[in-house]
Amino acid sequence: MIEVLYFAWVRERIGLPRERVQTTAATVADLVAELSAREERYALAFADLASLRVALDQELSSFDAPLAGVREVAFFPPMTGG
Amino acid sequence: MIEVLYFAWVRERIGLPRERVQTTAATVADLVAELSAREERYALAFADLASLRVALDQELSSFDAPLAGVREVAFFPPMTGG
Amino acid sequence: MQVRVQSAAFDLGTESASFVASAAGAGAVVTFTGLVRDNGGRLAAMEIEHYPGMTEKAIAAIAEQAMARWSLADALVIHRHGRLAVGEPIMMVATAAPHRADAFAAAEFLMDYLKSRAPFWKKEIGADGVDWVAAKDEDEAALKRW
Amino acid sequence: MQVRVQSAAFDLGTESASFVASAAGAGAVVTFTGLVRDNGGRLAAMEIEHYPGMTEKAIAAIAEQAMARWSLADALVIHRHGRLAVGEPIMMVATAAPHRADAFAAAEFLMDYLKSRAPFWKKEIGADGVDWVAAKDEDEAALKRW
Repeated sequence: MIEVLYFAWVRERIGLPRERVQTTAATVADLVAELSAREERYALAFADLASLRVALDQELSSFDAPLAGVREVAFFPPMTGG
Repeated sequence: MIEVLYFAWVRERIGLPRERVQTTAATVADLVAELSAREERYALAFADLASLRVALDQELSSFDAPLAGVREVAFFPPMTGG
Repeated sequence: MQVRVQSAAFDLGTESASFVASAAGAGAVVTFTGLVRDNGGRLAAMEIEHYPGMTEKAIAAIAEQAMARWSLADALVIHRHGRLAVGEPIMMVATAAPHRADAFAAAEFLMDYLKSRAPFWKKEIGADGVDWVAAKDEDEAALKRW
Repeated sequence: MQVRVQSAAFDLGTESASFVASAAGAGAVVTFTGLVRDNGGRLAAMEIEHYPGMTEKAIAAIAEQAMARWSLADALVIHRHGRLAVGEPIMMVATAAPHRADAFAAAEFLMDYLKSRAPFWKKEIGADGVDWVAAKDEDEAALKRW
């Protein structure tokens, strides 16, 4: 089980701030493919990966990173702090 | 008659903050030569022109600038504001 | 080094005064404050979402990098989240250093990293509707100078 | 644009707060404050001489250049003269702009010019004696970037 978090317009498109996901995905990209296959709203949220960022256990990472040992995955658009 | 002002260590070496000077000097350099010829303390203060700056009527200028029409000349070391 | 992530408003004057008081011995203090701009009267409010947990960690890591890279006596980062009215302060950074070049460079570095690497997302609530602020290419490009 | 040359102390907190309050609409405010450093405990006080009349004109000219060169909502320069104790503020600049790059650049420009082009001379009164502070080559060199 992995905790998946969504922020900003990703959260709005998917309609959830977080959920627990049962998955055997090896990488972030595999997880994205699994979620996108679930429902249209996921497919829409993940349509353009170039406009998304991912954090694994609260550290910025990349879509080809392995998920082994990861407890928390977060998807969000590029950050706009400051 | 010209008003001549001295600041920082130039003032300390000459021993005066300001004085009125009767001069027919054509340029700042001519005025420096006149003053230096007066007394040792002036000669000492003006010994190294590279370590001095000059302002004419409160605008930074240079030693070869003409004095025609100038009412106030100030001599001082490089500024250390901020 | 102090990092605060909060929804409460803060006062630049109060924060600056206490930062300077604690930075005794430093010759140079730089502060940056970001305020909600009214965008020509079209903005009603700003809403800032963040990623609790990651936000504090990311900012602390950025501030530690700044402390390691420049000769700083102290650094402060305050960043708000939640709903903010036009004119309110969004965030501030402060740096104290023996020399001005370090204080300026570290403050600009902190700002550049907070813009693009701290997990905040701004939403503008305006007369023309509600919109997530898009990240700017120039903000990403600004990171390249460090 | 405000320029103040004074012997009286000023408070960074109070000045920052009122500057921000008057810079409504600006998104970015940068402040720089210079403090009397204790130089490892060897400094007792600092004495700052200036050229009344020229000082105000030179600073106003520098600030006008900054206003013309960057997109600024406002700028403030305060510079003290007379005898200052260790830890006291010597001077401050503040800039307000729509964007942070302009606010930072203008504040650094103002500092670089105040260092070498405003008629102030600092004297350090310390345990080892009394000395005029020498101008630094790096401060003169800093002007070349503008």
